[in-house]
Formats: sequence, C-alpha cells, structure tokens
Amino acid sequence: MSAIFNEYCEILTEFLAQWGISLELGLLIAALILWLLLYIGRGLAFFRFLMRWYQRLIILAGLIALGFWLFYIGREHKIYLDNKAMNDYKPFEQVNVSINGGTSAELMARDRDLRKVVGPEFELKAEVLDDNGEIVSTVTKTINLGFSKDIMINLPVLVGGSGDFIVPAPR
Amino acid sequence: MIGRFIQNAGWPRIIIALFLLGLFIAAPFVGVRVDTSLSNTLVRFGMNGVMVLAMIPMVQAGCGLNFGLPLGIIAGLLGATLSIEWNTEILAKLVELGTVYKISWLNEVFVTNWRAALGFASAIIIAVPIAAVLGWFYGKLLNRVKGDEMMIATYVGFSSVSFMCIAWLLLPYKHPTMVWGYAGRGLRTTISVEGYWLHVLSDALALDIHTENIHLYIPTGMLIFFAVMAFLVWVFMRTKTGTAMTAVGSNPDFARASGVNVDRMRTIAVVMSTILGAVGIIVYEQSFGFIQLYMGPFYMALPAVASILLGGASVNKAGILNVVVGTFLFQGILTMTPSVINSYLQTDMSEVIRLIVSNGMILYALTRKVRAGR
Amino acid sequence: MIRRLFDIIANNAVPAVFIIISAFAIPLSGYSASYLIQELLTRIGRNSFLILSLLIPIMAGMGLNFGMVLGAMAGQIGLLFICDWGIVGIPGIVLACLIGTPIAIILGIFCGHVLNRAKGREMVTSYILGFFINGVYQMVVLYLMGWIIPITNPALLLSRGYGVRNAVSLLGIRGILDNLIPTVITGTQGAGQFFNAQGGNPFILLQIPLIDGSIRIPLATLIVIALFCVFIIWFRKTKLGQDMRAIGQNQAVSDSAGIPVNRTRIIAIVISTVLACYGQIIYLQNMGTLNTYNSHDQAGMFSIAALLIGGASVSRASIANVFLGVILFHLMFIVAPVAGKNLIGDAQIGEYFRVFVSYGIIAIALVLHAWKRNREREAARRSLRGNKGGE
Amino acid sequence: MKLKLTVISLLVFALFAGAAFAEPAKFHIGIMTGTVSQSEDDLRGAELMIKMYGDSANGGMVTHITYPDNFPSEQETTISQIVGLADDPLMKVIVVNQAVPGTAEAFRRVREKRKDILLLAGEPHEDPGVITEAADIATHTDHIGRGYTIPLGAQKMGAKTFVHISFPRHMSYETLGLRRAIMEEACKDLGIKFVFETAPDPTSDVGMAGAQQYILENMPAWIEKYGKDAAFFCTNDGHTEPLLRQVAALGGFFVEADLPSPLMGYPGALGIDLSKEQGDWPAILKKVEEAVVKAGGGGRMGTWAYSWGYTTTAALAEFGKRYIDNGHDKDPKYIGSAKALKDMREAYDAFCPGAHWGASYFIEAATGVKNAKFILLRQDTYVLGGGYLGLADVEIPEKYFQIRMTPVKN
Repeated sequence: MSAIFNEYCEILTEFLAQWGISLELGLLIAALILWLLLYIGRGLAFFRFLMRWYQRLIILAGLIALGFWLFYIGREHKIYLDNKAMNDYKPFEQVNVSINGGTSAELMARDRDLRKVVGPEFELKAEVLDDNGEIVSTVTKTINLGFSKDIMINLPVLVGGSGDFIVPAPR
Repeated sequence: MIGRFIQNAGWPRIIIALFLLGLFIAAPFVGVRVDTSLSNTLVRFGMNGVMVLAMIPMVQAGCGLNFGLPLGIIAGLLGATLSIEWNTEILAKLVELGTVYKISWLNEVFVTNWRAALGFASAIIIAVPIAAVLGWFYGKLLNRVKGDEMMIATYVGFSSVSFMCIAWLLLPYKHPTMVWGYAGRGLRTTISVEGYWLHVLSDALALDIHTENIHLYIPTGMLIFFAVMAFLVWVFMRTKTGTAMTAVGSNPDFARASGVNVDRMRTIAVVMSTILGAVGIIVYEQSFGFIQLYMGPFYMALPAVASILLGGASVNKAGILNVVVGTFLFQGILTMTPSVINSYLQTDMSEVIRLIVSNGMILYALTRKVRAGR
Repeated sequence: MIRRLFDIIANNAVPAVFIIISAFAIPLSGYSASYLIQELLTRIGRNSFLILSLLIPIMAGMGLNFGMVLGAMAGQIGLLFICDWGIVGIPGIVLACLIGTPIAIILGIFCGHVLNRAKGREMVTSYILGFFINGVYQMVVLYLMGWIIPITNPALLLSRGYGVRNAVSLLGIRGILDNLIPTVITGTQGAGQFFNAQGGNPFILLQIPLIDGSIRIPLATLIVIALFCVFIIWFRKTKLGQDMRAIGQNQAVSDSAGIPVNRTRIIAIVISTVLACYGQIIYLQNMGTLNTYNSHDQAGMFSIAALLIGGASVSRASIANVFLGVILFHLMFIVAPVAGKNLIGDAQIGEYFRVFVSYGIIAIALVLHAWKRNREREAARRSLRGNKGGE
Repeated sequence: MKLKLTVISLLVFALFAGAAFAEPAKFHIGIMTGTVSQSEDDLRGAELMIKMYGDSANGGMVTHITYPDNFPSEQETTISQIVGLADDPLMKVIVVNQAVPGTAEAFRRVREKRKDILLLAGEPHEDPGVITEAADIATHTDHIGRGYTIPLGAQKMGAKTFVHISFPRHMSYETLGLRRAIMEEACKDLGIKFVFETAPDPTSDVGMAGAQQYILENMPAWIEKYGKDAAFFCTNDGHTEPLLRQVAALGGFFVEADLPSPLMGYPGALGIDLSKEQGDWPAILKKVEEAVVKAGGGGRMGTWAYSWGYTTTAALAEFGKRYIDNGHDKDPKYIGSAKALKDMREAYDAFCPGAHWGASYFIEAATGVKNAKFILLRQDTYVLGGGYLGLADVEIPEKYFQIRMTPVKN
C-alpha cells in the first residue's frame, strides 16, 4: 500500500517538477482549489455570516495555521559561508560549497560568501581542496533552520566534525 | 446659553479651535514664537481667503462644493502670466495715453509709483473675462449633470490642469523671465513675480514691527482686499439675483414654480465662483511670490473645500462667516502643527496630519445628514 | 428614435473615440506587433483583477468605488510584512493575501458605513475617503512601522530607525504568479533563440507563424482572473447578488421587500475592498517594486478610467467592459507618448497628452452618464406629472 | 456586436503596426529623461545628443522619450516606455537619466528579452544594490568623495569654519546624512571648525518663500557669529539662491551647491539674464562670473562649470556610442574594469572642455564590498573669478569610505 503511495508521490513530484513546482506547493494549490469548490458548494453561508461561532473559530484557526505553515516553508534565508579560523579549527586553502546542488561557491582562506535558500531545510555539500586542487574530503550535511532567519556557517568547524558550526549572521 | 452656542458653532469647530488655542499656548514652551506664528497665520489667511470665498456662490446655488476650482485657477494663471508678458506694453500704452491726453501726472504716478499695482490690476483684468467664459461653459456643463456635480467637477478640474500642461509648453510666450532658458519657448514650472507685483497687496499699509522682542507682520492690504471681496459677495447674495440663487439652491422645484430660471441662476453662480477662483489665485501668488504652473494647481481645490467645511458650511449652505472662521482655523492648524508638533516630537509629521485633518473634515461634511432636497 | 440614437452614441462614444485614437496612434508609434501584444497581455494580467473588483459595488448601485485604494493599501501592508520576514515565492503571495484580508475587511466595513451615511454621493465620498485613509496609511507606515509595529529588515527600514523606505524591491515574489506555468508564443524562427535565452528551462511553447519575436504569457495569472470572472458570474445568480441588483435598481422598493439595504451595501464594499487587496498584490508581483507611498495612488484612478473606456457606465458594467477597457486604455498608455513624439517631435507633449486623456475621459464618461440619466428622469417626470409630481 | 467589431479592428491595427521605418544608422541609442517641468537640464542633454547624432525617426541615432511627471505613481508607464525602446531591433544602448523608481524593473525586463543592449542609469533613485543588479553601469554624484573635497575646497579658498545648513528630512536621506558625517570628519582632519545649522524645509508649510526668507534674514547673524572666513554649504536647492546673494553681499565662502551648476542659484540670486546664452555653457559661466565679480564675490564663490544633469545625459549616451563603436560589447570583462572607469571619465570630459571629472567605484560602507557597476563622479570646482581648484584628481583618503551615518546632534 505504502509502496504504491510512494510511487504515486514520485510521479506527482516529477509531473509538477516540469513547471518548477515542488510537491508541497502542488498540494497547497490542490487544497486551495478544493477549498474554493467547497466554498462555492456551501453557497453563501460565508457571506451571510450565518455560520456557528465554532465553525468560524475552526476556519480562523485553520487560516492562522496556514499562515504559520506558509511562513515556515516560504521563508528565504541568507546563508553566510565562512572559511575563517574558529576555536581550534584552521581555514582551508580552498573549499567549494554547494547548497541544494546549486552552483558552488569557491572559498579561499578567510573568504566569506553568501547564498540564499528558501524553505526550512537545505543540503550543504562542502569539498575541501588541497594545494594541487585535488579534492581531499567531502562532507554533506542536511541543516534544518526551523523558524530562524539568517545564519552563518563556519566551514572549518563543519568539516572538522564539531556540532557548533552555526554562528549568528553578521548584520 | 452655552448649549446654544455649542449648537450654533458645532462640535468640530469648537474642538479644532480649542486644539489651535492649545497649540498657541504650547508654542512658547517648545521654542516657537507666538507672534511670528500669528503673523504667518494671518498671511496665509489672506492668501487663501478669496479662493475659499469662491466656494460660496456654487454651494448656495445647489451645485455642491466646487472641486472644479482649478478651472478658475487656470484663468488666474493665464491672467498672471499674460500680465507679465505684456507688462512693458501695458505700461507704455498708459504713458502714451498720458501724453496724448496731456495728463502728465499719469505718467509719473502710474508708471513709476504704481507700477506693481498696475501689473497686478492688469493680471486681474485679463483673468476675469477668461474666467467668465470658462465659467459659462462649465456652468452649462454642470446644468446637464445635476446631482453629480461634485464628481464631475473634480475631473473637469483635473483634465483642464493636464490640458493646460500642453498649453503652457506650446503657447507663444516670449518673456525671458518666464520661458525656459535654453529653448527660449515654453513656460517654466515656477515663475517669480519679483519685480512685477510681488507683495503688492501684502505690503500695502502693512504693519511690520520688527524689534528685539516682537516680530509682528500684518498684511493689512491683503486683508482689506479680502474684506472688500467678501463684502461684495455678501452684498451680491442679498440682491434680487442673489436671493433667487439661494432659492434655487435650497429648493429648485419651488424656485422653478415661482418663475426663477434655475439653469440661468446656476450658470451665474458657477461663473462667479470661477471668477473668484481666478482672482483668488492671483492674490495667492502676489503673496507667495511665484506663479506655479503645470501640475501646481492640481490639488488646490481640496484645501479650499476643507476650509469652508471646517468653517461650518455644509454641502448646500455656506456664508461669509463660514469662510472667515474656516480659513482662519484651517490655516492656523496648518501653520501651527508643523512648527509646534515637529519641535515637540522631532519628526516631520505635519504633512500627514494635514492630510488627515483636511480630508477628515471634507468626509465629515459629506456624511452629514442633509436636509431633504434635490 | 432620436432618443435611441442618443443612447447608442452615449453608450459607445467613449470606446469608439479610443479606437479611432488608437487607429492613428499605433502606426505612428512604430512599435512591433509582438511588443504590443506582449505589453497588452502583461497589462491584462496585471490590471484586470483590480478593475474586476469594481464590478460588485456598481451592481449594488453604489457607483464607481474610488474606495478601492483602501484595499490596495491593505495589500501593500501584507507585502511589507512578507518582505520584512523574507517569505518568497507562492507562499509569500498567499501569506500577503492572508495578512491583507482582515485589514481589507475592516477598512471595507468602515468604508461601507461611511458610504451609507452619504447615499447619493457615494463616488465623491469614497474619493475623499481614499485621501483620508491615505493619510492614516502614511502615518502607520512612515511613523509606526519600526517603532510600534515590528519591522526589522534594514532593506525596508529607513536608517533613522522607524518608517519604511520609499521604494521596496519585491524580488522574492517578482513574477512568481506570472511565471508559475511558463508559457511562450513564438514565430516559426524564434523558438530556438528563445529556448537558448531561457537556459533550457522547461516551458510550454506555442508556435504561431505570423509573429516575429517571442511573447510570454502570464498563464497562471490569467487563470486566476478567469476563475474570478466565473466567481462574479456565479455571484450574480446568488441570493445576495440578486439582492444587490435589486438595491441597485431601487433602494426604497428593496427595503420594503425586506432586503437589509445598508448591510448588503456594506457587504458589497467589503467584497470589493478585499478583491482590490488581492488585485494590488497581483499587480505588484508583476511590477517587482513597491513604491511604498505612491503605488496605490493611481490604482483607483486608472482602474476606473479603464472600466469607463471599456464602455461601462456608473450604473452598468460587465466583464466584457473590463477587458475591452484594459486593452484600449493601456494601448493608449503604451503608444500615446511615442506617437505624440513622432507626430510633434517633442516627447513630453505625448506624455502630457496621455495624462490629459486619462482624466478627460473619466470626465466625459461621467458627464455622458449623468446627462443621460437626467434626460431619463426628466422624461419620467414629464410622463408622471399630473399623477404624483416630483421624483 | 460592438465588442466584436472593436476586437477585430484592434487586431487589424496591431498587424499594421508591424511595419517599421527603414533606418540608415547602424544602431540606435535610446535616451529617457524627465520633462522640462521635472528636470530641464537632463532633457537638454538629450536634445544635444539629437543635434549631434540625429533623431532616429529621420535616420539618425537617438530615440528620445520622457518619463511621467508623476513618476512615483506611474511606474507602469516608465517601465513600458523603457521596454518599448528595446522593441527596436537596432537599439544597442539605453540611457535613463534620472533613473527614477521602476528603472531597475524595466532593465530586468529588457534583459529578459535582449542581452545585447547596454543599460546605463544616471543618478539612480533606487538603492545601489538594486539598480546595479539590473543595469550595466550607473553613475551618481559622488556624495562620499565630495564629503571630503568640499571641506578641502573651503580650506584651499581660505575658510576657517564650515557651516552646513540643512533640516531633518534631508538628514534622514542616506546619501545626504552620510555626506554630512564625512564632512564633519574631514573638517576635523583639515583643522576647520564644523557647524550644523537648521533651516526650514521648503516643502513644509512655510513654503519656498518662507524658507528663503529665513536664510536671507539669518545670514547677517551667522556671518557675525562665525566670521567672514566661514564657508557655507546647504543641501537644498531652494536655500542656495538667498545664500548666494548674502555671501556675495556680506562675505564668507561658498564652495559649491548640492547639485552644482552655473544655473544653480546664481541667475536668481544676482539677477543674471541668460536668455541669449541658451545652452552655451562656457558663455553662461563667463556671464555668471562677471556678475559675481561685479557683486564683490570674486574668488569667494564656486560652482561646477557644467551642469550635472545635462552632462550626465550626454556623457552616458556618448559612452554607449563609444562602447559599441570600439567593440567593447564583445568583451565580457570590460564592465567593471579600470578601462571602463577611464572611458567614463573621458566621456564626461568630452562635454566639459576645460573642466575635469573625478571618478571612483562605489564602496558599500557596511560590508566594504566594491560595486564595480556603480560609478561616483565629481567635477572640479570652479571658483568664479579664481579658476579651477584642482579637486577632481584629489585622492580620497581610505578612512572616509568607512564612515557610517550618524544621527544629527542638535
């Protein structure tokens, strides 16, 4: 059962992806259309303000929840990538960072760069290079931002494996 | 007694008057001079008074508030610019007249001493016929759209202003102080009246006390001019035509039944309003010092409308007292709020406060229950 | 017969004049067909929602709702918040609508109450109301935001610590709805070139041999607008819609028939205000920049002008009027300045001419309508005289 | 029926419109400026270009259009006008001066359609980051450099005190507020006393007349207080006129106006009739100079010899023309290079025989990042009755780029 559902989700994702719409968004649009249909189906109940108070309350709560959800999934975050010394970690000669598979930022020692991501979660891939330009090590990490806004990631700490690689963003 | 007074004056006026009084009292504590503020209020009262007066005939004749004031203003602007354009010619003509009729004092008095006054008078003399013609057409138009005058007046005003934008560029003005420097044609956005008739009314008989402790300036001439205009309107409203006009405004059916030509009365009222608007802007300019063309007159109707409403007029009833009280209160608020509130709060909120107060007043008047009519 | 002729002229004069002006102006401007069609499509997507929001108050006999700028302001406040929080994409737009809606409802109820106190003068009252609320809006945005209302993004906030900047860039939601379903029309040759310029992003491609160049179609926006048109058609048939039309015909009769006149009028204005709020959000997502203190200024003015040019009157307007109006009015906007320049050789005269026409046309349309209504009233009075007299 | 007819006729017209004119010029330059009532100088610059290179309607090179007077509310028109320029297949350069709000969006739309058009913005109203993300090059008066050069000029002229006249609204503008902060710092370094004086805002209720009156009345007191070796500077164009009149009559120095031009303040202040000069800048300057010397202000009052708006329109168009002529459009590294900066300077110099321009790239104070698409320009100050001060080539010390805007202390 769940296998069929997963497959269906995949097909749906692929189908939506050709227009650049993510699955969540597609579901949102579907929900909206459904809501609109129901809304018309209910006739003028909403306009006449004849609904019982708890029905209104539920709708209100639903709208507020929708607001929070939109806030959560639609937020754009600035991700500062910092290749500087912190704690005992030394900056790398060069490190290439790509976020969500996008174009990679090449950071020399003591460089700082900026990338923007939309949504609460992103995948970061950091490739550390040596003097000859060979990839020494690759680290992939999924980071969840939750409701926070901008962050700075200290790459030496991240690659070094310590947990506290997230630093407050500069203002 | 007090109840009656309140009823007569109306709460909004009392509140605003108290607010204004409060501002005057608060002024010295935030470092604003009361005497200069009072002088400024009086100057602005004189500048705007005649334009507010232009509301009366139309309101009384039942044409509603004259949102089409820009039409009158345009006539005034034409008069003002033409008087400068032809300034030398006009003066030369007068000298010629003087020599022909052998009136030697004419030359001396008019051309040397009264140069500015003559320029000012010529501006008004040119503007009035233009205003009358425009007003006549405007009146004819408004007669066809009874009931919708105010909205249509607004757009007549707007479109005439934007039409004149083209005209200012194309009219064959030549005078070097008025046309654009490079091209040698087309009028400038602002034209200085310095050297022509700057402050010709304001400084006439003006009381100017400028000592260490007191800076008081009273533009007596301008105030007298306003008083004369107000008196003329007052007299006119009491003539036979004037009373007929009022009758048309308060009950058109009754007026028609008693043999008054409603449309004619309305046309006369509109012509009068337009002429007063034209004279009003010239008075305004002589004090302000600049003729503002292009989009300058665009929103000029709103302060005038707000003033008369603030003075207690309604959409279909207005008198001289409404004009005097309203203009004083409105201009007083305009002068005092920026200086006092800004000094107190250290911000520039005056513009916003003006928007809210003036439009709030108009809104209040429009939503008041009106006597059954029309 | 003569009256019928007069009616026909009064009903069609405005669109006819515009078609004639356009007929001269389009060739003079020298623009290519693909540019004109592209611009018109963009403007249909951008403006028609705003104009459609005017229809319901007209139905209820309240004239042209100049108070729609209230809704536009509500929409802008929603946009300011999502910009501050950094919400982008479709969620940003929906969230802006969600924030704007309650503000628009409150403003709409206020506007409805005010207009109920000014029956017979709705238009001029709502016009002044727009100015009044604009003052309040400026107060809120220029002084309270960042001081009492939390706004922290330095890209929005004036450096003095309170008040929002004059121009706010809406890059996060720019063209999001328009490009949701990317669609393009090209001529037979243009396709490959356009595909290259796109960098290989997927889009729906239609080929029409007549066209040179490529035309992007804001398909999703057009679908939203189409849905909204369906809504209006449906709404007319509901009980509430019927009530509104009855009130539009005659208030006294509706009142005695048991229709709550004042309440229904308020609902009409509330719907219009909320829709104007969404309309402004759609408009600004296309524009890409928000002029904090000016973007709403002309929303009402231009929407009304477009509707009137489409052949609508103060008491009667249809969906067809909206689209014809958008096309004609904006065609004028696009070609007039350049045509004026090519004709007279002075760019600014064309510009002033455009401004003059947009104000003048409202004046003419209002005059024609009032004139016609007065003639009808006069005729009615003449036929009634002897029975009751008066109105 | 009616609707159908109109739609059909519309389509017919649209097809007709396809037929464009035939042009002999190889490429076109589109120029957008304000109307005369908005900004006359900008428009006259465009007219100069039409005179030089011909109107594209008659086979020349230049297409000139204007943005609406009411540009804050009518962005839509501004945008479609600019995008309309890109409809011309020969269009290779678009110049917008001043780049009013909406220009960035218009440029983005042009970019989507045409990658080959050079987009130039003069005096952008939008933030540097916003405009340069869309435009190729934007030029702006150098509010940072002039924060140093104006006090330096005052010192060279012999001033001991520097009086900065402004009001809160202007001081809340990023550029003006920042310049004030830099001036204060520069004065400290140059050994000049810096004073801030407040005057009424002309857009407030006192109006222009009241604001000018205030300056006229207060100048004697200020001269008395700060001495005859005080230099005066005001941020508002309206204040300039009475200030100039009083400086000429009473003493003190005036380095240059906020938007310097021989036409800025001088004709009004000294009653100069320039109706015969009509756009001949050297002649205008000469006449203004004579009037200033006659009024007793020789050697104490300065200006830019050529108007900023006028030169910017012309120079940007000229830069665009050279860019295409010299084949720089083939070189992707050209924009942002030292060569481009030099070429821009030369384009400006081309319209200002005798005067020189200083040009530098904009550096964001908060991040220290150089913006290679945003060029700051300043013209050498010309002292009437004294000649050029040589400020254009002055190197601005690094520290002034780090200064942040500070609140005004009254």
